[in-house]
This record gives sequence, structure tokens and C-alpha cells, in this order.
Amino acid sequence: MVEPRIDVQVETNDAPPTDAKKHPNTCPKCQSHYRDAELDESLWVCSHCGHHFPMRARARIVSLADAGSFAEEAADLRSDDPLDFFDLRPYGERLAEAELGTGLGEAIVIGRATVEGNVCELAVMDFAFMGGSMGSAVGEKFARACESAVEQGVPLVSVSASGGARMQEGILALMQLPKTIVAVADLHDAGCAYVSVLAHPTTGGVLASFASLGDVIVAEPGALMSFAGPRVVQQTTREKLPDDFGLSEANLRYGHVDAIVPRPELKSQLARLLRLFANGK
Amino acid sequence: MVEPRIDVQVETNDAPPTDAKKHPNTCPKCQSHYRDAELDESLWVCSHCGHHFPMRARARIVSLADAGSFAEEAADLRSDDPLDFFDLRPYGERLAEAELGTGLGEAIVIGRATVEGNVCELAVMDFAFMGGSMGSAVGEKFARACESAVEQGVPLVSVSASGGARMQEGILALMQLPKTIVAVADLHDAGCAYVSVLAHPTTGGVLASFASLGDVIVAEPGALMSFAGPRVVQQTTREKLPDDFGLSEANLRYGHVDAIVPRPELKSQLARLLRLFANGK
Amino acid sequence: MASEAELRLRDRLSKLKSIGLLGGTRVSGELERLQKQLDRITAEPSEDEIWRSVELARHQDRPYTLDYVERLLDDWVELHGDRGRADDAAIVAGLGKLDGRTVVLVGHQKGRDVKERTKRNFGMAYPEGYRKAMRVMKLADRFGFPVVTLVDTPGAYPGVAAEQHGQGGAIAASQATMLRLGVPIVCVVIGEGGSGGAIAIAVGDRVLMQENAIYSVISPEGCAAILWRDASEARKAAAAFKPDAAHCLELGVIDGIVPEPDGGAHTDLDEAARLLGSSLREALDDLDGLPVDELSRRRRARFRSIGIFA
Amino acid sequence: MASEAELRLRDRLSKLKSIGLLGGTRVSGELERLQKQLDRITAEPSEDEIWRSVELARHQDRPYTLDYVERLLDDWVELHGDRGRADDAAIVAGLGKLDGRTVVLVGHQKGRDVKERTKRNFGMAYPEGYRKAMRVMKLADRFGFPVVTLVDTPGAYPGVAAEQHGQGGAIAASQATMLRLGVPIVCVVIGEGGSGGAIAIAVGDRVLMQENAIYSVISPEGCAAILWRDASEARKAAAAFKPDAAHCLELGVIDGIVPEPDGGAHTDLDEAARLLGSSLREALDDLDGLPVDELSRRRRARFRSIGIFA
Ligand SMILES: [Zn+2]
Ligand SMILES: [Zn+2]
Repeated sequence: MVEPRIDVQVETNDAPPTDAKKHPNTCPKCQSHYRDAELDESLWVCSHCGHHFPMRARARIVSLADAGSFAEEAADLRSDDPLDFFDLRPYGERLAEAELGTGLGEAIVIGRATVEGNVCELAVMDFAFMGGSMGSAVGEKFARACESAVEQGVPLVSVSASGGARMQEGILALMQLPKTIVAVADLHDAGCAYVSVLAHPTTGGVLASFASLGDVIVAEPGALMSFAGPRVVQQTTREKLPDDFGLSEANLRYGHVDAIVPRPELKSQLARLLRLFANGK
Repeated sequence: MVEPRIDVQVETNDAPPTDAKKHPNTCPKCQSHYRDAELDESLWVCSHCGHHFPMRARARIVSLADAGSFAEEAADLRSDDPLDFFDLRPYGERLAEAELGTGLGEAIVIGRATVEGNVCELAVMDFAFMGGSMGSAVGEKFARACESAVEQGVPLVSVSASGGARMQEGILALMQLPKTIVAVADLHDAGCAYVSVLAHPTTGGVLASFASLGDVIVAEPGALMSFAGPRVVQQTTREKLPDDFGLSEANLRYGHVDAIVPRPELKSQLARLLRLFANGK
Repeated sequence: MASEAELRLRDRLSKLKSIGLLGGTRVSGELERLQKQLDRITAEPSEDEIWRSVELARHQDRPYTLDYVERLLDDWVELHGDRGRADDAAIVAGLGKLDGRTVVLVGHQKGRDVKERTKRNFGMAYPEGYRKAMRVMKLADRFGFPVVTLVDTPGAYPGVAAEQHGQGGAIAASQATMLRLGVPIVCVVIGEGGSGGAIAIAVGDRVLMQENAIYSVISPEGCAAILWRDASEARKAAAAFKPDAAHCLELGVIDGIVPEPDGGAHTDLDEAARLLGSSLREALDDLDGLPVDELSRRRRARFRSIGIFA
Repeated sequence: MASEAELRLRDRLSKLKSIGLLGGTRVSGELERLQKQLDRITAEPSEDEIWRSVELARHQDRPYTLDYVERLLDDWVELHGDRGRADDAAIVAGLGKLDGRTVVLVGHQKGRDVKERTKRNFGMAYPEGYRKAMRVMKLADRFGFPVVTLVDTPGAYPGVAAEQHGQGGAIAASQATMLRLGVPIVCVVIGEGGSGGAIAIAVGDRVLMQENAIYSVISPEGCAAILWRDASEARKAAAAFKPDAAHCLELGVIDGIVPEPDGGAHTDLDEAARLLGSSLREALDDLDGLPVDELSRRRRARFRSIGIFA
């Protein structure tokens, strides 16, 4: 019999991928420690060494959208529990806890905004909500963001941060890959541009669907972008992983991303792209 | 100043690429020697070791087309000498000599035929005519073969054997690359299939144009198919070349050809493909 | 006594009948097919039954793609290579005739013996495999050949080189390519439909599963390792995420179930092939003659509508 | 006294005027442009003049693609990578605005100092470079952005890895891709237009050459080595195969010559850029508003008709 191997799609851990023992405001690279307010000020970039801390969806939107321009859409949409899934705890309980812990209804926030005056649709993921995993609700909200962009005739900008598909929704989670890809195809057929920003981490089913289909793909420095996570690769193949395994720097070298853009430059770079695409058909 | 490097496009030697000291009917692999009649009988394949000798265009057509089915086209088309090119000898003299030596008007023969009863257009190159090099006349004849296929609504089968573009026609030789590619585009737009057979050697401008654009690409065993010839690569890069550098076996491994088909099976394999494509739109 | 599964299926059936709610994605013959399959499902599969599917789907004697090719297609010509980097033997692709109609077939291929398993990497493709699939499917598109895919993989290969070669992007691109093909596509999960590696070639107009195939977002072992922190809880995990054909049908993920010989496809390869061939024929006949834009509209609507949320 | 070159050019001009023999490939403004350029050419270039072009085309201070980008485009965003294997620095590609109009620009890039030359491989691309070019040109196609290419390469890189990665196929595919783009394409040879490596990104609606650029099927040294069995006969070889702009115009290979500052482009980069910009603008304006199928028909006719035979 074929030796059963650990499959690779999903690494939906609730824990963030950085060293769990450290305080989340301690820079894992240089050990500098910051208060929340300081990190908010610096866009969650270590002012000492440039390390990019994970950025929450709301903070990301504030950092990109012109003040007061963001109008959220589909805020009421929530996950269901179609499989009555129960592992060590019921899925419903995990969802409620995530909502309480993050203040978000799901792992993605969508809405219209302007960036330096350029109208666009934003779709921003939040790793803090169940590891940014994609179930039916995330897929649906991303698809609605595409549809809203089409209605407005404006580009879509997504910021992904995800451990992959959400296991607790079983095969329906896998089906969000083609679902979001349909939405991008419709977006493209309507002549709207799609800029995909990959934040740390963008893995599994999100990398294997919409996040890889941007007309332009930019990544944040040091972001992990791999289909299979390093742990799974290590366990399955017993290969020694390169130091920069799956990082955006390696992906730039291997031709998979257009550019690495440090967070402080992201807004102006997006504005530049929006201006360029405003000329499109 | 940038160190001038030897460019790579063309290796149009008149000499065949096999060891020039040996008799052409001596197998370079196993040293078996054959009479012409024996090789004709065996499709110019060494019956001892399977080595594929170069095959002349007329013999190739006999081996592929059903008896009496081949109707040649554009047989009168000849090369001109637009640059009044003169190296050690005038281009016009080289052309005349090639025609006398091969009995062919140019390095390619085109015409309609049936293969196991399936109608198709054939375009067959001959390395013996100035190294199968492509100038304006070869480009024109290939393009006309495409157009004839379109008129008949049948697939095109080409058999290439070429050292590349024909230097003696300068920049006009280079322009035969896009010219033949236009012809393939028109062929495809008309819904006709194109099967490209690569014989030894298919290099330079022919590999970098029509020969690489088959819907299906099959190569003969041991055929060299490289853009730059081994000698140029060696001289330019000082790299040690792998033993199978540029050979069809390596190209299969690297994903560039669909299959390697030994010459005795070529006709039936082409017939199979023609039957399959007969169902196309 | 009607099981919950049966009730849900009946519910789905009545919706289809009344308002075409899952609309646009169904064509004639759909109702009868659902009805027939409904008649076969008399109870929600138990944990044991689900696990039996997992075992049968992975059975060492289960027919693989090339076993079906050999039994169903005439004039088969395998096409190799992605025209860029390599030929990935974990995916086979080629042209053949199904009842005289030229089709392009793409399928994962596991190996039967140790040597072939190594060569085929246990059916786990690199990006090169998906790029070969895309190339050959685009050829089908140019010539109007229907596409048949056979899905049978533990998953896309999770290796260093595979990542460096762009595994995630290749899986996304392959799905996007399938969405845009202007020809009918029928996909059948014939063994393991393992996550991204499976969906990469499973975006079709009809998605079917063999009776004992499984289709899942993660392997039972992988799921158990992450959620139960114990890979040996695989059986429990499988029961929880329900990768069996009956559940996939119930969830609207697949359009029909391809019957297998009693005891599983491996007990009678010829009969398994006959049953698969008959389902393929039926599906292709159904799709025959649909205009390209209608085909595309329905295919998109089919996948756009999958998912359950509040 | 009218030189032979002038006579041939006049002949070409009269043909254009009377029967549109090279038909379908010319649009308004063409006649005047030819006339103007005719006025500049007073004699067939001598062996010395041709060799001077070879030297100027390769001059170490000659402006490269990014020198023009910086002077001509606003909002430049460089795009990297072929989405499959690597980012080839020998070719740059990106989006920018030329006079407020978004264009996609693709060009070979040589290096100015030793370090950059190594990084950019002297402007000699691997297949990855052409695959990046194709990807970005397809993006232009989706959004209707005109494409500008700047050609400046000794040739595609002749290395073992480049061959293994499919150099020949990539060059063919890139040309085929350009033929099918539904947007205007203007190509300018700004330095060395070296054989397959050049034509790979030079299939456009307008193909121009700078005054001192060269465009050839092989380098003078390569030609001399093969035909004269002596690479030092390069000057003689160049005179024989005539890679200079005047001859390329005469042979119908290019549509016009972009003037350079006196002494060559390297003597005044700003002025060279101004002159190039003005030619690009003129060409793009000419092509503006042509329907896609007309554009495609003319582009194909343009290349289908090149060649001289008996
Ligand atoms: Zn730090
Ligand atoms: Zn022999």
C-alpha cells in the first residue's frame, strides 16, 4: 500500500508562526521590545532592524486607505458549520472565540477605499482569526470584493495572510480555491486590475488560489509564501531546508513575485500601480 | 567596451556534424558499414545499433508519404542573393553547387501527401543543402506549406534538419524566424494542426522559430536540438558539456519534446496523430 | 427509514426541481441521475464505511489512470513535458479516442511497483506536472477536444524544489486555465482526491467520484496530526471531515457517483473501466453542443456557488 | 550624385506611393518619414562607416534601456520574474507612463560596470528573460497598454543551462506571443540587435533602429570565424552582411531610423532620449485607435512579406 503521507494543503494553526515563547511585541530578529503604540506608529516594522511584525487587518486598512475613505462591505457575513465539525473542540466554539479575540467576523475584511485618491476595492486578511484560514465565508467575501470592484469598475487590492484552507469545513474549504479563482476571472474579464500583496504568511490554499493570480504580485520583506509549510516539507522529505525557504526574498529570486516592498513604501507603490492601471481598458 | 562575444545564432557549416573523416555510410556509433541500398532499406537506421543516419529529404518523403501520393509544391522557388554576399566564395556559387550536389532547389521540399490515407501537407528539410540553413526561400516555402495546409484544411507535418539561419542573407535570414511564425499562427487560426518532427540536427533559427511551435513535437533518437551549437557553447562559456548536451533524449527529460520516435515507427505515429487531429474543429 | 443524508439529498433534489436554485450548473439528465443515486444511498455512511473508502481509495491494486487509458481509449498518444523544465511522470497527459471522439486526457499516475512509484513520485506532482497539464489542455482548447481528467493523488508534492519551482502558483494557474477552456471538461476522482494537488486538475463542467474514492482538503493523517495532535486519530478525523463520495455529493461538491464493481474497483479492472467509460460518455454527451459561452457561464456559476455560510 | 542606396530607397518609396506593394504594413505618416530619412542618406555606407556603427552600437558609454526609462517614463514600476523559474536581469520589464499614457516597456539591459555586467550577463538573456517578457506583454494585452521594446543584446546566452531551459523554444514562443498581442507594439534597436536574442522581442507594428545601432543574424566576429575561418576578419564580415540601419531600412527590415546626437547617443544621453521619445510618440500616435484585427492583420502581413527570393 502507498505509505500514507501527511498532506500539505493546510497548516491552520491558531498560533502565529513566530516563536511562541516570545512576547509578540519583541522583535524576533533583534530582540528590541516595543509598546503597541510605538509599533502602530512604525506600521509594525521594527525601527531597529526592519523586521515586519504581523499586522492586523484594521491597522493594515488604516495604513493603506486614505483617512475616512474605507467603507466596509459584507461585514455581517459569518461562517457556518456545515459538517458539525468537532475535533478537540467544536468548530462553532473556535469561531466564537476567534470573533471575540479579534473583533472581526471572519479572517478577511473587504470594502471600498481610496489610496492617495485612487478608488479601489480592498480585501485584507487577518492571520489572528484562526490563522487566516479560508473557509466558505472567507471565499465568499473575497468573491464579493471582486464583484464589488467590477461594479465600481476599479482595481482590487488584496493583502493576504493565511495558513491555508480551513480544515474544519472539509472539502468545502478546498472548493474555495476554484471559487475565488472564478471571481478573479470575472474581475479580469471586466477589465479590472488585481494587485496581490502577500504578507507573512501566505501559504496553502490561499497561495494556491487568488493570491497567486495578481496582475502584479508584491510581497512584504521576510514573508513566508509557500504552498506547503516548512514543517510539513521537513517532515515529509527529511530534506534540509535552505535558510530562506519559502521567504519572499527566495520567491523573488525564483521569479514568483514582481517586487518586495517594505511596508512604509507600500501605500505609495500601490498608488503608483493604481494610477498606471487607471489607463487600462 | 563589452568584450565581443561570438554570437550564437548560426552554425551553418556545409559539413555534416558527424565525424568528417569517416565514410558517411559507416555507423559512427558501432562502425558497421553499409551500402546505400542497405541503408535505404533500413530507413537509414543502423540495423546493428539503431543509430539514425541523416536522411535526405526525398528519401524521407518516400518513407512517410503513401506511394505516389506526394505532389510537390513551389518546386521552382529559388534563393536570390540580395546582399551580393561574398566571403571566400560568392553566395551564388555556393547555391549553384548545392543544387548540383543535392538535386534540390533549396534546403526544404514541400507538398501535399497522404500518410496511411490521411491527407496532410509535408515540409521536409535537407541538411545536405547548405547545412539546411534558412534564408528567404526556405522561409517562403515553409510559409507556403502552411498556406497550402490552410487551403486544404489539413494538418501540416514538418521534418526539420538545419544548422540555423543562412548567414549569407544577413538580416533577411533572421527575418525568416518571424515570417515562419506568422505562417504557423495563420495555420492555427484556421484550425489546422501542426506536427513538428525534429531530425538531426535542428538548431539555431529553425529551432527558435517554427520547429518549436508544433502542437506536437517529436524528435528522432539522438538528434541534436539546441539553439546554440555545442562548439559555440563550449567556446563561449568554457563549460564542460554534458555527454548528451542538446540531444533529443536530454530535451525529453527537460520537457521540450513530447516524444522520441524511432524512424521505423514514425509513419504510423504520424498517422495516429493525423487521425486524432482529424476530429478537431 | 430515511437517513439524514437521504433527507438532505431529497431536499436538494426538490430545490433543483422547483427553482433551479443551484441554477445554471445543471443540464438535462441531472434530475434522473440524482434520483438514481439517491436510490442507492439508504443511510449516512458510518465511521467504518468512511474509513473503508479511505482504504479502498488507496488500495495497492486499485486501477490507476493508465489502467483506464488502456481500456477506454484508442489511438492513445502520450504527450510529455511542460516545455520549460521537465516531464513530470506523476501526471500523464495525452490524446486518444473515446468511442471515436478525440479527447485530451490528463490524470495523476501512481506507480504499481516500487520502481514505478519512485518514478511517479507516488502520484504527487511538482509544478511541472501542472504546467504539462495546462499545456495539453490548451491544446485541447485550440482544437475543440473535450478534456477528461482523472484525479488520484495524495496531494501536490511538498518538497523544497517543488516550492522553489512555484507549487502554489502552478496550482492556481492550472485552475484558472481550466476555468477558461472553451471545451467540455469532465473530472473524475478515481482514488485519492488530495487537496490542492487534486483541485488543480478538477475544475470541470462535471465533477464525478468513483464510489470508493475520497476527496478532501487534507489527508486524514494530516488532519489528525494538526487537530488531534496525533496522526493515529486518522480514522476519527476522516469521520469528521467526511471525504467519501456520498458526503461530497450531498455537499454539492460533485455531480454524481461512478459505480464500482462490488468489493471495489480493484476486484475487476475491466468492469471498473466499463462503468467509468459509461459515466464519461454520458457526461460528454450531456455537454455536447453547448455553446462555448454557455459552457463557461455554467462552469463559473458552478464553482462560484459552492460553499455554506451564514 | 545619387548612390545605389539612395536609388533603391527611392524605388521603394515610389512602390509604396503607387501600389502599396509592401501593403497593409504602412500607415499615414509613413511616406513623409521615408522621404525625410531619404534626405539624410546621401551615400551607401562604406566599410568604414559600417564598422563605425558596430563600434558605436557597442560603445561602453552608450545609453542602455534603463537610461531611457529614467528619462522618458513616469511612475515606472519594474516587474520581476517569469513566474516559474527565475528573474533574468538581462531583460527588464515594467509599467510606466509615456506622456501620461501607460505603456509596458521591455528591453535588454547591459551593465555599465563590471558588477552590473555580470549581474545582467552582458544583456544576454536566458529563456527566463524571454518568459518574463512574454508574461508582462500578456499583461499589456489584457489591459490594452501599448508595448515598447528596446533591443540591445549581443545575442541570447549560449550556455548549457540556457539550452536545458529551452532557449530555442522560448525565443520562438516570444515571437509568437508578440504576433498575437492585441495592442500596438513599437520596437527599437538601440544598440546591438543580435540575432535570435534580438528578434525574440522585436516583432512589432513598427520596428525602428537608432542611427548607429546594428541589427544582424550573427555577430561580425561569429560570421568571420565561420565563413572566413578567422574572427579577426570581423570588419570584412560586417561590410558583407550590412548590419547598419541604412541597409536594414533599404531591405525593408525596419520602418525608420531614430536620429542620434552628432557623435553618437553616448555623447548626450538626454538628447538621445529626447529623440527616441519623439520617435516613440510618433509611432504610438500613428498606431493609436487602429482596431485590434486590423493591427494584427498588418503586423502579420509586415513579417510575412519580408524576404527576397527568385
Ligand atoms: Zn528588530
Ligand atoms: Zn551502428
